[in-house]
Amino acid sequence: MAKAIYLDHAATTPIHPQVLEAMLPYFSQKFGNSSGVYALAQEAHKAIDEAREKVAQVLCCRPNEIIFTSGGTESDNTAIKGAAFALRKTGNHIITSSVEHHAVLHACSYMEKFGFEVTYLPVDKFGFVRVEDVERAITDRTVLVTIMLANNEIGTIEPISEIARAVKACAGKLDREIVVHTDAVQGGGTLDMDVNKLGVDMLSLSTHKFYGPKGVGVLYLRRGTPFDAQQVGGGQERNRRAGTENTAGIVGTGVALGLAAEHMDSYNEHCRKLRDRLIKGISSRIGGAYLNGHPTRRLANNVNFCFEHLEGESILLSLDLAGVAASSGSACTTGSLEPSHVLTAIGVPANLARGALRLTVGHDNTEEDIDYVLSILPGIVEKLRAMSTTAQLI
Amino acid sequence: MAKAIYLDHAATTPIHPQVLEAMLPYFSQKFGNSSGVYALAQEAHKAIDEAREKVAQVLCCRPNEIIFTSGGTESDNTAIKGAAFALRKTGNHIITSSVEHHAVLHACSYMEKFGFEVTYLPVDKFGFVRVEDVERAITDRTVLVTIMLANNEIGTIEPISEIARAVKACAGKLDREIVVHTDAVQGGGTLDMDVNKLGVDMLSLSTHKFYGPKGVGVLYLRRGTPFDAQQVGGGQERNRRAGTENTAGIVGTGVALGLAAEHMDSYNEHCRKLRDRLIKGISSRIGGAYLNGHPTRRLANNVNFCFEHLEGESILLSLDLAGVAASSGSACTTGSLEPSHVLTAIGVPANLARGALRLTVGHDNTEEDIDYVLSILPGIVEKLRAMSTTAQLI
Amino acid sequence: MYSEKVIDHFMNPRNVGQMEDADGIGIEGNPACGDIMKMFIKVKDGMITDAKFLTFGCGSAIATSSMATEMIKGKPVDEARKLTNRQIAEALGGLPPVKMHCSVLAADALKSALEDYERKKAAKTTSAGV
Amino acid sequence: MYSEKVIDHFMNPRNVGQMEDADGIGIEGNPACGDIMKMFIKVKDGMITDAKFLTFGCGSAIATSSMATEMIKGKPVDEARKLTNRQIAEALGGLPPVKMHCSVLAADALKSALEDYERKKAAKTTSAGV
Ligand SMILES: Cc1ncc(COP(=O)(O)O)c(C=O)c1O
Ligand SMILES: Cc1ncc(COP(=O)(O)O)c(C=O)c1O
Repeated sequence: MAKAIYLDHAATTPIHPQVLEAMLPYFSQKFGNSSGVYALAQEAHKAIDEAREKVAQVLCCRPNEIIFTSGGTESDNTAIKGAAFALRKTGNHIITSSVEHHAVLHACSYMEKFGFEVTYLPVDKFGFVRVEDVERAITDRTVLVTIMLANNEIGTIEPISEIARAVKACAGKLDREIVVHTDAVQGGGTLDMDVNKLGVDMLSLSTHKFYGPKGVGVLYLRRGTPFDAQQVGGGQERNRRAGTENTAGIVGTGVALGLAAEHMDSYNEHCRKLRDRLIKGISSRIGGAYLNGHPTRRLANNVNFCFEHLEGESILLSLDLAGVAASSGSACTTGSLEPSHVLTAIGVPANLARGALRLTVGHDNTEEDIDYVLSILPGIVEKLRAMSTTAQLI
Repeated sequence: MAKAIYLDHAATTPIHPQVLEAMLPYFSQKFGNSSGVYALAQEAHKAIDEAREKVAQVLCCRPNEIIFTSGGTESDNTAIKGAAFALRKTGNHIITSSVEHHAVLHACSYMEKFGFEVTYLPVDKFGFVRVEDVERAITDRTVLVTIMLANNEIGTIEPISEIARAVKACAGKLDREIVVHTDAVQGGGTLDMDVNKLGVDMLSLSTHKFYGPKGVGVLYLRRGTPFDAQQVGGGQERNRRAGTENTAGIVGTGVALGLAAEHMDSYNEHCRKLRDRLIKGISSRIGGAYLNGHPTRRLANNVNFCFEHLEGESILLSLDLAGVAASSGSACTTGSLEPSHVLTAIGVPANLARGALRLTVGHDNTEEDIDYVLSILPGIVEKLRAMSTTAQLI
Repeated sequence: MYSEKVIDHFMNPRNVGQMEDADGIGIEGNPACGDIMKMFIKVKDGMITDAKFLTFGCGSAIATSSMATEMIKGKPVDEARKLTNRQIAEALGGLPPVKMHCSVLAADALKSALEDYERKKAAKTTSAGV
Repeated sequence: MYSEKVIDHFMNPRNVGQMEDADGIGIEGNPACGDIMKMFIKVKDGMITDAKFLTFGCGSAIATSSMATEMIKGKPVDEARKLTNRQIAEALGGLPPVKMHCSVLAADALKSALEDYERKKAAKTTSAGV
């Protein structure tokens, strides 16, 4: 491969050198199990405490409201099951949106097996959930509202604080407890994460999305929120998530989130420039290319287009062979045969939805990278369209 | 600290240098999300496949029967919930033992909230579960039997293959499906893990117990075993455990388990020598010291004594200040106020149970280490007994 | 994920395009994945003298179309009829399991084209016989 | 986990042992954790001239016993009576939250010893008065 341009930062990111450096001592030297009495264990304990404080600082919450998990998927699953089971006696209704990540959608349908009913709210053509829709969906059986902070496919940033405020107002009127969770995995480190401004009770993060390690994540759990622990065993994480702590991963989470928060503005500025260059370039050079999501109210690093008469994987493969790593949507549905549920939800017709290309920029990308992509993409699209049954014949 | 002798290998182990070396490329270079189409992702995918094959080799099973998890606790929780919920329509009875790790005990009591009944089998004075007890406990509502392979506190090795055979025979007679799970976390890499010889349907491992990283584990799931996925979301691990894979951790698991299997005999031989030296030394030099567990049918690295008139933490603290890291039982109950449920189950009186000391040897320990411990321990015990109310007065 | 041969046939697909004077045309769509393949054949004296394709689909859909057309060119119709999806996949050095359905689609499109040819031939013979 | 002062008082506990001719003895056990502390005091002219302890318990149980005896030695009984568990913990540079109950136990044992002393004194006065 001549070039190597990585444009799939929404799927995962490389570990920042400073993060890895901070993690290294916890593999073979300070390897103690944090539960022990001895010095080696107390070192680990302290490192975990420090990471917890750093994360709490970024989220503007108390350290003991932070639970470390194995990633965004566990955080989402635990939040949804933990709150819904805890409130089971008061209701059985969950509200979510039709553009959530599968970690949320499938966790909600998991709850259906236990008698819960789930409302999957529609979204507008940009992918926005309407606050009125949330309000209207609330019933006297509602226990949980879970709406993502930003969409992983099309980058749409949902109005979470408005939604949370509306939910809390309705809950007040109905005199019931309704927990608000947000899957903030795609906003981790790039959006304001102040849980009080957001007004949420629970929030999920996944460390590998902000230049930290894979296999570790965060669940913010507001004090007093009804919650049944899901992973049970030893008393770790104050009995809310059992299991020997992944010390290195937790340390990495603290450092990575701290770095991201520190450099948030310049990082977003850097990404936004590249994003807009990509969007403008593709729109002007390629016909039959439609931008998915909102032009500006989207993640600073997210570009998502559908190309008429094309199929996503063949674009990805062509790009890969030209040294560019990209995605057709969420990482875990790549290779799946169905059109993206997100694109379907915003009204993209099935055939067009299959021609989706997501380019998500990051730290190491340059304008040259973008220009290179813009120089090869028109040729790729043209070549594939020349072979396409639908372009030629239908 | 002058000395630094680590004798808590049952709690966790340092990462083997070769394991860390194998992991390193997957942090910042080969960091791709394995679900992608492009080369970087396929590298990760391949590395995960290879790790899966290595683990399958050690367990003598098919690669696709291996599920990577976030650790022993998740493996135990997922096994128990996954099988019990899947068989919910056929029954609601779970059999386990009273000496299991809390990850199993609490996962079982979690199921009680869903209408399951749990039988906690007693054990004999060495901690052995009796096969007849298992047989007798089986009813026409039993769906799951979960008994550990080796005990984390006292090292007792349970007769799992006999138990599994007996369960399967009973299940055959009753013409029902009864899943057999074993928590093999403490036997990982040191006991024979051939799942067919063991006869189990599910088996849990935690990588940090065999010189691999924390925050990653294995669940063996025999083909055809009824199982409802617990962590849901993206289609990872063939829809049995969602979430972006911890590539580095999974690679580390493959290498660590492979190394352990390769050197199993010499490692066990090394540990057994040190273990027996410790047992002999303590028994002969310290009065009022009682060995917990069986003298020989125990893990090669496990020593566990109770000392009359002493309290565990004060021994640990004294040892720590002399440079020796040890535990009073399972890592996660250290610091808890209750006497160990395992010691209680084998009939140790409450007061004596509080004076427990677990020493678990490992790779880097030497005879000199053992002799050092044997040289200081009698003095520590004597000094503490001289202060002890119970030794002096009662 | 893909073998070198798949990549080669994806990047440099053989026989792409329409055929104006085709003797047989087959079109197959897989509703499961939305891929659509169209194959054209030219037959002379029971031999397939030319083959072309158009495909809307993933990398392996394109590669299997390309390979299928290559495999039947210059072959007698009777032999072409026996071509299986496995043979196409094997000729490509194998396909990932999730992509085997592409080879099925290619084999089906080819079969349709051959059937179309037979039908047209029968029609011609009949009309000629009248 | 433990402050340096806790470690110091654990490793070099002051005033360990029994006291044959104690003026007051207090024994307290915490059923929650099974720790047992026994404290002995010697009083002369309303001043605590000596104190000793025995403890079955964890590191902080030993350290708090040691510190408590140190803090009351040479103090008037009236002042000793006012010693709180917080003061003991503070004098040790703090205790981990899960270990605060040890300081409670130490304060309680001390209180018992003082009460025992008062009781004995009252008994003596009474019998002397008879
Ligand atoms: C919005 C969103 N939620 C949840 C997840 C799940 O995170 P992970 O795969 O790290 O478990 C992801 C990413 O995969 C995501 O983008
Ligand atoms: C027997 C046993 N089971 C389960 C576990 C849980 O493993 P982990 O803490 O790695 O999740 C442990 C160790 O802590 C153990 O010893």
